[in-house]
Amino acid sequence: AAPKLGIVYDAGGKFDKSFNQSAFEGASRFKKETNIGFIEVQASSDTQAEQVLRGLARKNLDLIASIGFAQTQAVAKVAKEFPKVRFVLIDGVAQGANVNSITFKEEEGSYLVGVAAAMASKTKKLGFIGGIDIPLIRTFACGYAQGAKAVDKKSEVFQNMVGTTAAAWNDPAKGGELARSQFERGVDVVFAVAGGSGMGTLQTAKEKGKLSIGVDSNQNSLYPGSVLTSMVKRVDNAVYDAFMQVKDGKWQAGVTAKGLKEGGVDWALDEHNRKLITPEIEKKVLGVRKDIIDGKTKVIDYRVSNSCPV
Amino acid sequence: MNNNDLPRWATAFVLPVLNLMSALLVAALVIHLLGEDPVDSMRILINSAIVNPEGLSYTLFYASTFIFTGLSVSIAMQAGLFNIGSEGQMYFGGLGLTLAMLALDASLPWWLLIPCGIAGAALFGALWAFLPGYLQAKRGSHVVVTTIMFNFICASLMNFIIVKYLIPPGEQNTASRVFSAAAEMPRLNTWFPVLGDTPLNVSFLLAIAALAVYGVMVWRSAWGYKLRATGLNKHAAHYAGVKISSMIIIVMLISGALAGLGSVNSIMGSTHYLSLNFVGGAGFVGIAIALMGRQHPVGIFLSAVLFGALIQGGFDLSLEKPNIPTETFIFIQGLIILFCGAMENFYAPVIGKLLRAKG
Amino acid sequence: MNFEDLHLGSILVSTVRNAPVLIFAAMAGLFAERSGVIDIGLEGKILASAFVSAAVAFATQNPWYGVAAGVAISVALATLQGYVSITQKGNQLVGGIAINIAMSGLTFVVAQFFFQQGGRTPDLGQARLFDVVLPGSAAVADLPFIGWLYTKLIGGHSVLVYLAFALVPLVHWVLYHTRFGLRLRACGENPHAADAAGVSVEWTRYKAMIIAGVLCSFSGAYLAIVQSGFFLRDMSAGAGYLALTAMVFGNWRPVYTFLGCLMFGFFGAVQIQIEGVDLPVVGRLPGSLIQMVPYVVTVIVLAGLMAKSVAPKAIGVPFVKSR
Amino acid sequence: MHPAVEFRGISKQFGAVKANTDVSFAIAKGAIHGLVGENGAGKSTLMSILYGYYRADSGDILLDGQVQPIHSSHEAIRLGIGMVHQHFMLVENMTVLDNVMLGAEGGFQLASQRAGVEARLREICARYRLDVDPLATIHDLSVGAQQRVEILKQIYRSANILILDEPTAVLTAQETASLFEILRLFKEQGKTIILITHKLQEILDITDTVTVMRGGRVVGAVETARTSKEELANMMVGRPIENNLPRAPYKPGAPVLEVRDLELKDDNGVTLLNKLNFTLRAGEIVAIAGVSGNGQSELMEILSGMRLPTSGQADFQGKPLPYGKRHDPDGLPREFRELGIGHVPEDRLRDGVVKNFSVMQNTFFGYQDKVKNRWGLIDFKGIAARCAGLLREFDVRPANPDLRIGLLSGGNQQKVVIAREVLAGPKLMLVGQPTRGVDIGTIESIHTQLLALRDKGVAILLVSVELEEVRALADRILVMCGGSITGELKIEEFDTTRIGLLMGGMHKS
Ligand SMILES: Nc1ncnc2c1ncn2[C@@H]1O[C@H](COP(=O)(O)OP(=O)(O)OP(=O)(O)O)[C@@H](O)[C@H]1O
Ligand SMILES: Nc1ncnc2c1ncn2[C@@H]1O[C@H](COP(=O)(O)OP(=O)(O)OP(=O)(O)O)[C@@H](O)[C@H]1O
Ligand SMILES: [Mg+2]
Ligand SMILES: [Mg+2]
Repeated sequence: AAPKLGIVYDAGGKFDKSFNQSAFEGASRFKKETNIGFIEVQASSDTQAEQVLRGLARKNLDLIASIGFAQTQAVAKVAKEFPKVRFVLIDGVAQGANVNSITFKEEEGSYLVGVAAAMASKTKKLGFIGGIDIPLIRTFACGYAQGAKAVDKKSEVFQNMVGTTAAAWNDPAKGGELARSQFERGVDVVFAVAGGSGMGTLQTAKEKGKLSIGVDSNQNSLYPGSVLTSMVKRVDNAVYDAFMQVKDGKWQAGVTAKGLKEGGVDWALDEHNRKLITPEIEKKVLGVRKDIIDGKTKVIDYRVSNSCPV
Repeated sequence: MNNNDLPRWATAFVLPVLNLMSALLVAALVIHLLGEDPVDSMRILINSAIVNPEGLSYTLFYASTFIFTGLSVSIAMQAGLFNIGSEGQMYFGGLGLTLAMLALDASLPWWLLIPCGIAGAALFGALWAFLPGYLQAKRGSHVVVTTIMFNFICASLMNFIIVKYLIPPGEQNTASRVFSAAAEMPRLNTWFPVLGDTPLNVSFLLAIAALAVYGVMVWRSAWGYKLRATGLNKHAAHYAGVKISSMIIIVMLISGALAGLGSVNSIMGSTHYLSLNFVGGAGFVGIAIALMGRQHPVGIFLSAVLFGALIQGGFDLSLEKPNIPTETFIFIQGLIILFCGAMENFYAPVIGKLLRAKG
Repeated sequence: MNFEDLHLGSILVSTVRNAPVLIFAAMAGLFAERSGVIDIGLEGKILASAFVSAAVAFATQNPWYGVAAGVAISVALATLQGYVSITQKGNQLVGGIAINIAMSGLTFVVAQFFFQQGGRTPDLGQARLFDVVLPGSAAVADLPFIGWLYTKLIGGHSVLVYLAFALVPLVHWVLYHTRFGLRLRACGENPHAADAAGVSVEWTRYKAMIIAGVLCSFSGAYLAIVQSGFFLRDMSAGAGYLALTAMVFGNWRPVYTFLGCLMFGFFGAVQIQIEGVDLPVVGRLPGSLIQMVPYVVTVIVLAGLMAKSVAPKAIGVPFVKSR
Repeated sequence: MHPAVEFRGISKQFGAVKANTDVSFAIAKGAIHGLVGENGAGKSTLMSILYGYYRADSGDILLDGQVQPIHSSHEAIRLGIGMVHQHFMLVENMTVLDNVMLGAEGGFQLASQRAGVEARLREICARYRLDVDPLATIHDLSVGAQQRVEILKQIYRSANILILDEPTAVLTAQETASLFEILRLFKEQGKTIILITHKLQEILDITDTVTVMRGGRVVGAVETARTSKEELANMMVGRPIENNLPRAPYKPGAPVLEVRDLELKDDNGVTLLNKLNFTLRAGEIVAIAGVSGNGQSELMEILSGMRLPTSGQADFQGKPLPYGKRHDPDGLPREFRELGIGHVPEDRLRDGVVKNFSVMQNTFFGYQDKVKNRWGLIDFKGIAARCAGLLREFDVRPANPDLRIGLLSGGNQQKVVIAREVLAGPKLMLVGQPTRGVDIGTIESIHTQLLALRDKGVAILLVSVELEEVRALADRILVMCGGSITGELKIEEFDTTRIGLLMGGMHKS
């Protein structure tokens, strides 16, 4: 029989222009290919996450995908109560024999786009715009800066955060304003990791004739000719794979960290940014990519010691 | 037209029910336009928020927090102060509670630990309200402005504290560690298993007690009398010997403490850890609840339950009816506030006419 | 030393660019509140007009239709608020808050219904309002200071920015030097006196609400079709409340209110600039703490410098003919 | 010739209260017409109907023989009706000029008109000898001046029918006299004037005809020349009014209050009270006479603890009042009250009561900490029992303890305040303007209460601008002018002219 599947988004909701949306896309791809549907819910608070996980678990679902680190504790708790139900947790690590925790090596993907940015930049001044100042966002920033400095030690990275409340993910005006301010300080490539606010950043870059870098999904097509590349984080693949594995009976619990090697993160090169990526840049980025995959280049994860080397 | 002309039963029951119906009617229209069956939707909504014991239990769980934030806004309003800062005060109260837990949860038994958490929440909530209160009393700085500012400041500060100090090493989640089991507020389902596996806990009883204390203090005590006099006529209050500036500071401290207590339900009663943005707008909902409930204990209780029911029912409904996004219920909340809170007398002329025609 | 290095230039330009959202909304609030109606519903009106402006601009591919539609929805909401506060004599705070909450939900639901992009409207592309290039910009662009002043600070903004700045003297004039303004202020201070002088309090307040609706809509339009180029759920991000703060801060007077708006804009820009910079004495402040700069400054200014703010006396009280 | 105004069968009901019942009478053109009656008789209601503020349930108003449906003040103004309300209808934070222009602006643009209007106002002021600065802000003006602004407004609008609702309640004798001068000027110009007042002497002084109302009905209409105070009083109250109330012989006891070098300066350093010295003994009423705004209010505020003096001291029963080293008077009134100082404030609506509290809740206002039961809560049972007696004893009408006090007439609100302060058993009683706006029947009962208090040995300090009242109550009189005491008289020496001179600041002892 077809497996019963569920997906629980966190407070950002499935249209957050970020990992929730990516998860939704992965699940949708699965549905399209297999014709197997899934239940989807948004949990707006941590309490609700527990409530909805338990509610779904009671329906004896085969797999519940929990999106976002905010559900970590809820997954850990409910997974213990329902050992027969399988859980996949995105972006967080929860213990349990029936839990597969998937994290991403955001630093690796960010490193790549940092390399690309530093090479594309004429001023060697790069911008980074994050949503809220939290370790996850810092990880992006840190990887990005490492990549940039690897290309040119003197390159500078300007960092700004949009805000400190949930509104920070939905404030494109501020996202755009931060970009403008960075441009005025000489920045010519900006990496936006700020959900909906990042849309304002990309838009402003386009308007000001500067380069931007998208995040999570491939945002190259939003402003072709202006989006240098995107740091894709394949939450969609993670969800898709998990659903597929359950369908095929190959699902396994555990903790997976998906980096470049595992196809969890990557940079995006397609027809929309083909013209921006010179052969030089492409060669360099691909080289670095290979080095990271081979373990020759180590990218430091901000979260390990809560500090960034550069 | 004045609703004083209507008998009490009409203003207390008929009008609110008509207003609620109107709001739901508009809501039904929107649900219909979204392509779902309004009648069926309402049935699901009511069933999962009120009828089903587990749903009701969740409704009351959400209501418990709202009662505290509603009380927080209400008590300040009694003194003529519009405290928009309950959001930040509850957030900061959560910090107080968490610090107490992190320090003590390994060493104290539950019956000492829980009071410590409650005290920490109240203390920090009050602390966060102190400065706006002080500035209003001594410097005349408008409390509306300062409390809005303090909400923003609190968000930044908490962001900083949580990220920098409270996240356990190696964790992704922007939250403190989980407290020990001793720090869990006893759940009501231990005594009433019918409530199911829900977080409804002793905080609900505390909320009810707070409502009662609030009612007695405001309307029966000399302090409440002075409080209301201050809110209604500052000149007269001064004449009557009220120390206006200490009254303002004290009432803001109480208001902040009440808001802080809202975090007890959310944290000790449910998640058992402090996370970023855990307040999630409960402080702002408190404003709506205080206004809709007319700063009256019964009114606050009913409004809080109504909002709790909307969250719980709406959540279940969006699960069953995928075409209805959760945001629809935010819209419906707005409608209910509009009809029941602001246009309370909309039907008074009609009812008045009907009554007169009859008798 | 190069002027641009100071970053002050960048801060000033950013201030000018950010202030209009607040200025429009604060001036809207000023009209409503000087007439005696508390307008805590600015946020909802901004959001609604931002959505409608963006949606209509996209559908018609003409930003001006978008602006017009934004005006229409905002005026409709203001009228509803007026009906609740003036005719129904309901609680004005409740009415405003209801509108804020309802619009936060409704704009998402409708945007999602029509565009299926998660509560976002499609990108406006060419249907945005673009920046005005002042005549002669090219000629002076390279001059030191003057070039910056003319092309960046004064020039190079959207029409709505100029409208916002022009609005301040206009509002001042209307409020203090016209018949309507006199009546408006009288209704906000002592509606009984206005009524006894033969002024229709209700009608004056309705007019004030309608003007508030119009002005507020520009705030939303500016957000959506100038600054962002699309609508996004909850994109007003508290601008309505900040505008209200600026107004209280400015003692319900147009010029001071305007200064309050500039102050928010200015310290917002300062905050952007000092993020990640090593400051004297304190060193490098963490980003999350820097976010509080504008708010801390406001509290300090309010507590330290300002005299007591005096609200219009009759504010929030429905006009009922009896004592 | 048609009468200027004619009421035909006007009735108006508020809820269950019949404010006006079948009121009919006419007022001739060019006449000054008096309208008298007890508090709550329906005078203001009737005038509000004429001015379009309320609409009558039935009946017609005829102006110049024409039935005129007056739906709004706007329309009344258009028909040439002007009204000076009992409570001033002025916007406090605006200038006189703007207040006059409000509703009578010449066009959309004001800036260009202001100069012209200002010139006209100056001209009017000169002609009618009104002392008003058009550019002054209202809240800086004394009550008398605000009253003149109201008059100015009506002259500017050239009202033909002028309604004055208790205009003299807050005026001094001189101010009243000059108001009457203006009214006579109006009359000469053929304007019709309706004057409501509780002071029967004024009716006799200035009106041509009088209508008396009681319980919403017209109970009498007479020509002024053919009537007397006694007859009018009798018609109003339904019984004769006693003018000379009985009092025990003057036997002052020990000093209760000794004021020494009391001084008050405002924030700008302007002297408001100038080294006051006086003594008040048990069992005497000392009245402070003077034009309002000469420091009486400030003195009362200081003695009741609502305000701190700049220097000097006041001894109460031999001990200095605790002004101490305070920075603000927060909470001080309570300490004073506990010492035994009662205070009937001048502005009862601002200070004396909370309008939204019930009558009963206002009966212990200021004494809230003394009415606790053993649980520490307010003892509502005991209060209710006490309240019923109080309402009866002080004849508060309606004697409904649960009514919002704001709904009571001013006179009845005043009775509640006086009852509250009297029953607290003070040793010193500060009384400010106790009968402002109160009808003659009520005045009689308030005066009786105050005298009884004196006879019980309480020291009473009375501030009143009514010389009649001063004469009726005082044992000794202090006259204040410009913050100084300009003279002292015994009651036997009472002499209106001399007091008038002292009030004007002429030292002549
Ligand atoms: N707005 C109102 N609502 C309800 N009842 C009212 C209202 N105004 C007046 N009344 C009633 O009408 C009666 C007449 O009141 P009105 O103000 O006309 O008296 P008045 O003769 O002017 O008294 P006073 O001498 O105190 O000014 C009052 O007894 C009162 O009960
Ligand atoms: N809103 C109201 N509802 C009911 N009765 C009212 C209302 N307003 C006034 N009244 C009544 O009108 C009468 C006169 O009221 P008014 O305010 O004119 O008092 P007043 O005696 O003239 O007091 P003062 O002149 O000192 O203000 C009172 O009997 C009072 O009960
Ligand atoms: Mg009257
Ligand atoms: Mg009166």
